[in-house]
Amino acid sequence: MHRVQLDQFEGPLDLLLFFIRRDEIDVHDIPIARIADEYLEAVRVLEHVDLDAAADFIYTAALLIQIKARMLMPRPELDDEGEPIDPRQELVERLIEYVRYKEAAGNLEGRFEARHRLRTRGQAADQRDELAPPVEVTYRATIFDLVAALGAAVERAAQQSETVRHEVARESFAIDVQRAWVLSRVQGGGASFGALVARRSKPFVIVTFLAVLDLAQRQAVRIVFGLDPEDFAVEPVAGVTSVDDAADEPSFSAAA
Amino acid sequence: METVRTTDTFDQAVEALIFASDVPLRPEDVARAYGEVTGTEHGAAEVEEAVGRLNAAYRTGGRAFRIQRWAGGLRMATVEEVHPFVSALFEDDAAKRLSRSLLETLAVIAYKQPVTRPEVDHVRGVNSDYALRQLLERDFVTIAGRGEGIGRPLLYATTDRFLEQFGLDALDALPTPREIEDLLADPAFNRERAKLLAEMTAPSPIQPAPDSDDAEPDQS
Amino acid sequence: METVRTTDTFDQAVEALIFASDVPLRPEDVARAYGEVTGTEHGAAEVEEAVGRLNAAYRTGGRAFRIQRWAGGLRMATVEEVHPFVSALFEDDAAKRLSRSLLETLAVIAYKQPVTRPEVDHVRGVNSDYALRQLLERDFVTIAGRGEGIGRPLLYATTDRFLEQFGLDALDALPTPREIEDLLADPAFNRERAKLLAEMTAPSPIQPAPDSDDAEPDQS
Repeated sequence: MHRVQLDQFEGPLDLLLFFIRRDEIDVHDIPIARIADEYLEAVRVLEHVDLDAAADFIYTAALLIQIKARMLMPRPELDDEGEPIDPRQELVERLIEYVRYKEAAGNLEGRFEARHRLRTRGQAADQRDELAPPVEVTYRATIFDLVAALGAAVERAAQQSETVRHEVARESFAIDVQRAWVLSRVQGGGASFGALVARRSKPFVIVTFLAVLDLAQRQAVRIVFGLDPEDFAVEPVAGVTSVDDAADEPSFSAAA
Repeated sequence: METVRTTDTFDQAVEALIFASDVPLRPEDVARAYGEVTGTEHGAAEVEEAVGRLNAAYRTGGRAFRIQRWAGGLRMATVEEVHPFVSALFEDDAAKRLSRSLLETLAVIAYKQPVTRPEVDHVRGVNSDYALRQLLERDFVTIAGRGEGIGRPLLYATTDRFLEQFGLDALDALPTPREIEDLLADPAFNRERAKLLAEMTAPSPIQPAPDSDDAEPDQS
Repeated sequence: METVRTTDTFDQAVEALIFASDVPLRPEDVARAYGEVTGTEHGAAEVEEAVGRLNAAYRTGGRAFRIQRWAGGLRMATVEEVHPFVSALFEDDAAKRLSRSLLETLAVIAYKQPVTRPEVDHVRGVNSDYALRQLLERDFVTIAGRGEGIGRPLLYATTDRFLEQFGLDALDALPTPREIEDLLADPAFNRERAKLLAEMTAPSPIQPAPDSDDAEPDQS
């Protein structure tokens, strides 16, 4: 319960700001004792829940207690020029700076949303594609791109060095079996090919694909292309629940 | 007639280039590309004029897009009015929302750049590691070299893509922060907190201890 | 007047959807998206009519693009006449961008330099011949001498232009293996990869051969 509430705060400064705004406190004259106690209470709740997330809050709580203690000292500390130092000063400055960035963040959010109500041209609507299909995806390079590329190379190398040649059991599928299977799967109103073969082995995908083509040719199913260029839907044709395979062709199969 | 024909070709080329580009195109680049083909000399100002004519034509013709100026370049985008239709077909707006920690981190970097990670952490009072990584991955932020301090920490700065994605022409188009008093007095600042207020204040078992030594202004 | 207004909105929505789509849009999908927003019923034929009106307006308005029918869908593309301009810009643009394989090769050279081609190939797990030639051509990489091994293979290193293009003051401004780990830190970045990264970014075991004929300033 409380955790959900504290999760609403971006950090310790954000929580502190909440108390200040709630009580309409003058940020330049924070009643530290009261705020420190309230803050501590809020953090105590947090501590029960998630120590990791609490660390930053606990640090600030300690800072508040320290300021409170300094405020209680009978004689104020003096700076180089003999002026009394307000122990709250540094915290107030940080808080003010934080408030500014917080507002800036809100501002950016508004801009981002306004900007994204406008759509730029889609990537595919380009004559360049028709003239020369893109060979490689290209990037505008930054140092981070360089680092990411290095990461990718490392990942590939790690995979290669880790590769244990698993003896995969030989699987084989017969096209007529897959035809029946596809038909049974699409009877309810069709399915995308991607969904039909999701997480299946390569031979399964190949034979199922051949089975779908075969069924489409026999007009037992319809193949429908939609918005996804990498997938298509397989829809049943009313009344067809099986294909008569009494005729010619020998059973077609593929193996891993 | 000749002059009109030339203007037409120029405007058409400008339109085609801006249309075809995936990123904001600098007017200079448009002028140069045109000049390369025709063997003539052109400047950025001519491109800007052409963009003015094109946008005027879009307006009177009822076109659904305009040429915008983002990240110092020119880019075509749909007008605000057609947003409902566009979002009905491409339901990605929710996915594009940025978290508050991302926005805060981005704001600090945008205003303080180039800036190190410890500086960002200090301003926010929390570790910004995760948010920073996300920003790098989304190409809103990039590494801009190293600072001078101990260990020469990496410096971070915003990218052109940041400007483009936030509809800014240049960094100086960022609004200057308001005065602190205005901010804290503004009821719109943090309106969502008003809801939390009731929930959080009600069950608090510990009452504020009125320290006698503390000079507390009004309440006690 | 009412009817005209409706047609305008419809045409505008059709235009916006086709403009913004990443893939050729089926007229049915356009009609459905429009209907979802307005709560009215529309068919593919109406969309086709709108496309006819839009293309007519583009023709008379001298627009640089048309709506085409490709792969069973509608999409916007520039007209043939402006092709010289478009290709002039984008051929040039391609030169400014680096492909992933180029970046990978460059990254390996940057961290391991001076390095031989077999070493680069070994790290990347693929032949880097083409990428290396491209990098030499773009002057991001240069030949820095010969190694000691069999056949005294050529050694490669990055150039000043590389530093300049990536906004680096010096090579030591590149993130260290430790920093890279932080930047890429994700749970999947396991110990195995970290070890490889350290190996990969460690100085190359092959030192440039100090050719006695060569006047090499400091090191020897």
